Amino acid sequence: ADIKPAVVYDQAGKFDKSFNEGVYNGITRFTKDTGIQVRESEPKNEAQVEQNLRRLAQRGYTPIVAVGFNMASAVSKVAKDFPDIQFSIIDGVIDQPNVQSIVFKEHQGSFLVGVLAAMNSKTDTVGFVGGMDIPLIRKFGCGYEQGVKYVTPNATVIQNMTGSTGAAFNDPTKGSELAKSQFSKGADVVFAAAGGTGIGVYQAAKDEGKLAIGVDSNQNHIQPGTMLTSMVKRVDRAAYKAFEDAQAGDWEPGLEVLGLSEGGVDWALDDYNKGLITADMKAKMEAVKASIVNGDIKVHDYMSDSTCNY
Amino acid sequence: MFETLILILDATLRVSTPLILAALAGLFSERSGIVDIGLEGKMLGGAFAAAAAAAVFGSAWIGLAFAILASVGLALIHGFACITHRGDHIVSGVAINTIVAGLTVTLGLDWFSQGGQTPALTGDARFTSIVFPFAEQIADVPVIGLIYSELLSGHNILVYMAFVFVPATYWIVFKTRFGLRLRAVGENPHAVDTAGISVALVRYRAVIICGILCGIAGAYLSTAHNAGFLKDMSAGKGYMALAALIFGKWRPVPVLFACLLFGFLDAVAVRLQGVALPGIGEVPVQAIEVLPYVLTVLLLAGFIGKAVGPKAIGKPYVKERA
Amino acid sequence: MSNQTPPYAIELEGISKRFGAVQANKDICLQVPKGSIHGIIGENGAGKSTLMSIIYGFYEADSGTISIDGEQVDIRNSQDAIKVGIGMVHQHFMLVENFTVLENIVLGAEGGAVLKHGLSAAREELKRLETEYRLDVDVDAVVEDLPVGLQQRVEILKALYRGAKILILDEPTGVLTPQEADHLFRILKSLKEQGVTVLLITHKLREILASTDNVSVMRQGEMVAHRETATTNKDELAELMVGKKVRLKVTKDTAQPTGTVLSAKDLSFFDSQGVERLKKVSFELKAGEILGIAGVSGNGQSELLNVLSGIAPLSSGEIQYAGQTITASAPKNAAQMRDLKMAHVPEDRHKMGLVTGFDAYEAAVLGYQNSEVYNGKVLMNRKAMLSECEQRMTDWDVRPPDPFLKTANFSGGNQQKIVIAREVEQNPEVLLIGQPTRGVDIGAIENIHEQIVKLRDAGKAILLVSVELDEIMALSDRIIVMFDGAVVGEVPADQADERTLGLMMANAWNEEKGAAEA
Amino acid sequence: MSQAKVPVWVNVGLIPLLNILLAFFVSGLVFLAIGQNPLEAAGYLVYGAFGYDAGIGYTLYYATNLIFTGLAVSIAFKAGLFNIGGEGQAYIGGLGVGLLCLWLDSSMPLIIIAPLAIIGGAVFGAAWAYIPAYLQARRGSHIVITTIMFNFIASSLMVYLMVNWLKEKGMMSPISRTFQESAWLPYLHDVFSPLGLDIGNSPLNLAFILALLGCVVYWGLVWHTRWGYQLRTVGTNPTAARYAGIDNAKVTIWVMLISGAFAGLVGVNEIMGVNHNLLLNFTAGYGFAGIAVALMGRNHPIGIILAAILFGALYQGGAELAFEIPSITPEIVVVIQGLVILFSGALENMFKGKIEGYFLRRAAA
Ligand SMILES: Nc1ncnc2c1ncn2[C@@H]1O[C@H](COP(=O)(O)OP(=O)(O)OP(=O)(O)O)[C@@H](O)[C@H]1O
Ligand SMILES: Nc1ncnc2c1ncn2[C@@H]1O[C@H](COP(=O)(O)OP(=O)(O)OP(=O)(O)O)[C@@H](O)[C@H]1O
Ligand SMILES: [Mg+2]
Ligand SMILES: [Mg+2]
Repeated sequence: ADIKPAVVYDQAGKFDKSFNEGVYNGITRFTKDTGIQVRESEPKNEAQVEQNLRRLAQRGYTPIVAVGFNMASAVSKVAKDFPDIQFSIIDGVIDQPNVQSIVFKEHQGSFLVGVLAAMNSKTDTVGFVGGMDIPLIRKFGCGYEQGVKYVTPNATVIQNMTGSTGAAFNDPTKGSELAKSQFSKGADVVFAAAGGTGIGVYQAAKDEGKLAIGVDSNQNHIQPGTMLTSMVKRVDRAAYKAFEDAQAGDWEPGLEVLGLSEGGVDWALDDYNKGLITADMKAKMEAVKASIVNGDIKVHDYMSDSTCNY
Repeated sequence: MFETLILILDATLRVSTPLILAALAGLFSERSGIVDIGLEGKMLGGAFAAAAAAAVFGSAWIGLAFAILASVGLALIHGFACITHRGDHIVSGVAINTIVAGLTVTLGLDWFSQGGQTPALTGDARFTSIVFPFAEQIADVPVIGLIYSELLSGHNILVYMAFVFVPATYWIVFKTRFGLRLRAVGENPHAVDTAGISVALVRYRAVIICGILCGIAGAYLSTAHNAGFLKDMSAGKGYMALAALIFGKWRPVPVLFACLLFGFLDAVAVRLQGVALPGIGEVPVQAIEVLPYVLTVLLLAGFIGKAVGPKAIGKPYVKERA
Repeated sequence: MSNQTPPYAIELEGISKRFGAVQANKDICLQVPKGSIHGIIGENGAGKSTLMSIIYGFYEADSGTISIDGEQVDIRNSQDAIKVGIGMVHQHFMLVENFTVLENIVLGAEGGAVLKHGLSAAREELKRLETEYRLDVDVDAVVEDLPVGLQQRVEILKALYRGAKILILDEPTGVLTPQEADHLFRILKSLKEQGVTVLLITHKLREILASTDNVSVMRQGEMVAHRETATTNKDELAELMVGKKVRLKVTKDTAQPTGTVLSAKDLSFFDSQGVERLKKVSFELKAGEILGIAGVSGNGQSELLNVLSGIAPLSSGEIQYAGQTITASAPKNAAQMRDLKMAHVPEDRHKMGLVTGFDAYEAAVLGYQNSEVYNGKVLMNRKAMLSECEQRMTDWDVRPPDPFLKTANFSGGNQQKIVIAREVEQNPEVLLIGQPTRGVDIGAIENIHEQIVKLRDAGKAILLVSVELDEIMALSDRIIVMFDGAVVGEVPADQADERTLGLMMANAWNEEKGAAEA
Repeated sequence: MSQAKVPVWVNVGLIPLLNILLAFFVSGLVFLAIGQNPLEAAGYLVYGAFGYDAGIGYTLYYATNLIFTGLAVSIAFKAGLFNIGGEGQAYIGGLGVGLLCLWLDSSMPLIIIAPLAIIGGAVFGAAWAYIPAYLQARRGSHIVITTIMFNFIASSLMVYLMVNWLKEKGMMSPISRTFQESAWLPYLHDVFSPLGLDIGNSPLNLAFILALLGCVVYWGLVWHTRWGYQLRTVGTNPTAARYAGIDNAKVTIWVMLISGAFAGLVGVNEIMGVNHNLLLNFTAGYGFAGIAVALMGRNHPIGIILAAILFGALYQGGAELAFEIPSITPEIVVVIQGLVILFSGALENMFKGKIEGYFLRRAAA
């Protein structure tokens, strides 16, 4: 069927090198595959989020994908006023008959890259650089820590948050300083879950000959040779699927949780990092992945109880 | 312990560099009587121009040249407003900061379609570290080895430039004809005018030097310390540089130390994060983050008390009332 | 104006200059023979400084030409003026206060991009100039530490260092003691002997008569008369300046002082830099008298007024007034002093006495803004303010009598009337009054002096600070002289003469020592 | 003596108008530079801001914030102080509003919460301005620097509080729980609909009326009370103020308290009027924009209202523009704002001299 899809990015904008950009990649692919144009909108403040959602709904766009946890309240308000329009929200949960909530098991993906980090660390010390200090980012950190400890129980995981405002996702300078400080404390692999801040982390790793792990989209290409892998969160796929389902008439409201088994999160292996991954490592990763999928390994979700006790 | 200290100092140098450059920039401007709250914007504009040019031409030096051009251009706008048209210095600075914040992203988006960022820079498009001769060899000599190989060696050229600029600034401001006129024009422009020197010309020159230094600071941000331009990447450094300038009472060497202090706090904060301090426990991220700002306020209030700047600062030079 | 005589040092033709709505100079012509001292007089605002600034290239004239030694020159800025040999000592000194004397002198004539050589060369040259003209001053002293007299020498040296052949002095004696002024005139004479041409602006007719060769008179932007000094006299000059006959004397009866209303004991004041500006000043002020405070400006008179009126805090000592004892630990601020019926006409009406951005009716209540008369419960009582202001404007002949006119747009004399009316009409017990006639023309001076005497005759106490010895001597019943923050002597008015007061103002008995120090 | 005068309309009308036109002209060049048709863009901008009910609502909603911050900047200006801390004061003001709403929403009716929250916002905003004010008045610390620092500190403080204390359990982003409706300031469209008036759905709420009231208070305070008299004296001539027995330090502190209170009221509009929960970054640069509003408004309440509406229109029209032409980002609006500040603030004298000269000459002739 012919659909009029739209997407509303959150305030970080569609080129945040993080999930907004992932969504952007997803819809670009969708447009290429189907020829259907997707209406994009980039509000810059709270009021505009609601305003743009409302305007899109008024003009009959559906489904409307809202990107990011920040949009929850606006989506919930607008969805109430436009019961005939389909809304999909990524990274947020809203219980309404015309809203689809898509969330990810970031802890599982982080666990995976933690395992790989531990296997690559010669010092048994690894680092984690988070962006803004919010539960979502702690969730990454906590999953990562579990993965590391799974391989090397007595390993040290140095965790730092870049800051406490949205700017923390966009401060590569600080990212590079944090990474360098972690290196100086002995870390030799660093996982950055910090949006644009990560660029600085990867750069620092490159400059010091250490390893870094990317996040959200596959960032292996950014510093080939020192990017160990990336923890990919397939928001692109989520957006793509929402539109695809709508086109096929299969779109359904409700909660959609995308974990390892659904292909929602994963680790990235490509030409850029294949030189760093030995066959043993690859095998181990596959095994761990399988164990998580079949439930042999249970990864604790920080957000379930706001602690990292596992 | 010693090694940690060296590493923190090493980081201090890196973090202080843009502050030093910007604060010296401010020193020239403010010594001439022109308040410059637009250091931030000029740095940001410089950072963007540097990264954009470096990305296009593949050369960090060309990037630096463009950074200087852009920043001087902004400085001239400031001069045009404050010197030629006797505008309010702070308002002009705020305007420049606002324009640059929007324009860098707008142009970046139009030119590179990466959400206002420039492409990541690699190779010659970045300033890379300079390793001093024999740094490797003597790295293991106790104390000196570490200082030489870690602290002194291994920075990029702009860092060394910043530190060379401090004595250079001192010499220019206090030992040259231009410096004499610069100081005079910030204290009593009428005296300068009646001595047959054009007040506007001296101030324009000061503002241009300010632009050059801010441009270098900006280039450092995007092509040396980082590898590309990001929205709002100056992140308040211009304001911190201004605070350092006031601490240092508009004198090059004390200003240097103020910048180093801020840099040091930043470097320590990075390392203090998540560390449980004896007796205090783990300090919240926000508390550490806020430290330089609180300290600035405390120092301003207690330590240096009333900072008395150049006497004619911020006052437009009016010869004839219309 | 033919050119048969040897060329003039300066010849001006048709100089006009307008500032916004003010025509400061109008079609001015002037010829100054080489090697002469030429005086220029005129009321405040007549346009003298403007004219000199045009010659010096500080302002550009709207029209007209300037010739130096018979050759027309194009002076667009001070640099050009310096090049053709013009030097100027401005009414308000043009010195960088935190620079040394040497730095100030070489500014603009540094002799090279690097200071070092220029400075040492300048040091040599200055030594020569100092001895040649008896202009000694410590070249390494910081200017703000120097007394005004020496600062002025620095200005003169600055001009000479640049090789000035024509020297313009704009009211040079306003800040000098009579003795210092005498010294200045000796210097000018010796300059003249060296062939230097001097243009001298002053308000003091006495100085004109004593030291100039020719004199020109300006009035309201125009050059109204030229005289050979030898052929004219005080009365003629005064009349030329004002445009009508003037009386130069105050008429008053002898004072009938009664009890002491205010007594000051050992008042000391340290400024924010920690400099002692008042040194143990003591005096008594009686009802029904005018106590004059004489002194060169900058010797503590301003601080004394500030301390008495509560604007500045006492550092030590005590003031007895209206049954209150005011000390450093029990201070009273300006509002409280006003409540005790002490009124104050400040020395500088622009800086202190008025808010030039306010409408006249608002400026007319400054200091009394909290008074019940002008206030309702919440809002100010504009009607009362307006009607009172209108009344006063008629009573005091303020022109124009428009309460809504911005204070800035009144002329200096009318601004002063607004201030004095405000303070006097509060019917104070004590009136502190500083420089009551500074910047006021001769006609208005008369009126203000009458008012002050009237207040005295009504039994009020008046403390008068003025740098004009003539004014002090004409009005005061008793005269105190201040020097360097201290009271150096007291003279009854009838025994005061210019010479004694002048010597006291210069702290003459210490002059030898002081000179040695400098 | 007759005085040639420049007609009032030249100073308050013609010159600001020319400055704005110039700012827009240069903005047009920026549009051209990025390959957009400036006229088309202007069309969207104007339509978005004024073309339909809800658009106007949004414009006025933004204007509400800008009136508050404009008044804040302006009143400090009147006392010769440059309050760059409006951003932080608004932030903390919002915190005050939010805390009161969170505390009282289940136990009190709107009629009680609303005044308390308004006071709360004002008091919190004022408190945040107090420290820089105190330091300026008593220790001589430069208020521009300290208020800038306090913006940074406010933002860290808010994050700390939101993340550690105020965040709703289970919520991903640091936002508090949504208030109950008893703590919602009514939307104007809800107020008007019983009267049969449909003014379109927009976030415009009663805080707008509060802002207008603020302007009246400002006007009365500054020009018609002795307090305002003292404040203006301090602002135009501090020496005269000391002469008049006015305690400069006290006035400095008071005026900054009021300035902070005005800024704090942004919180009423944002937190109580629109978001209905406490969140981060709701100040979104209004504090800085207030500088431009105050300047353009010539530090007069009427001017501030007009300037705030102009800037509100830029925000709203700009959003519309960015929505309709996706290749235009909202950042371009920031550029336009900056240009307006430049031309009508920093370069306000560019034409002034020439134009005034022209009228003076005409009047003199
Ligand atoms: N820079 C200026 N801008 C505007 N108007 C000025 C300026 N300087 C002087 N004026 C005006 O020009 C007129 C002449 O002033 P000028 O200073 O030349 O007078 P003056 O004769 O030197 O007076 P005084 O005896 O007080 O020094 C006055 O009305 C004054 O207000
Ligand atoms: N700073 C100023 N701003 C605006 N107008 C001014 C200013 N100074 C002077 N004027 C105007 O210029 C005119 C001349 O002023 P000036 O002070 O020179 O008067 P004056 O001739 O000296 O009168 P008086 O003898 O009363 O002092 C005044 O009427 C006043 O309106
Ligand atoms: Mg004069
Ligand atoms: Mg006058």
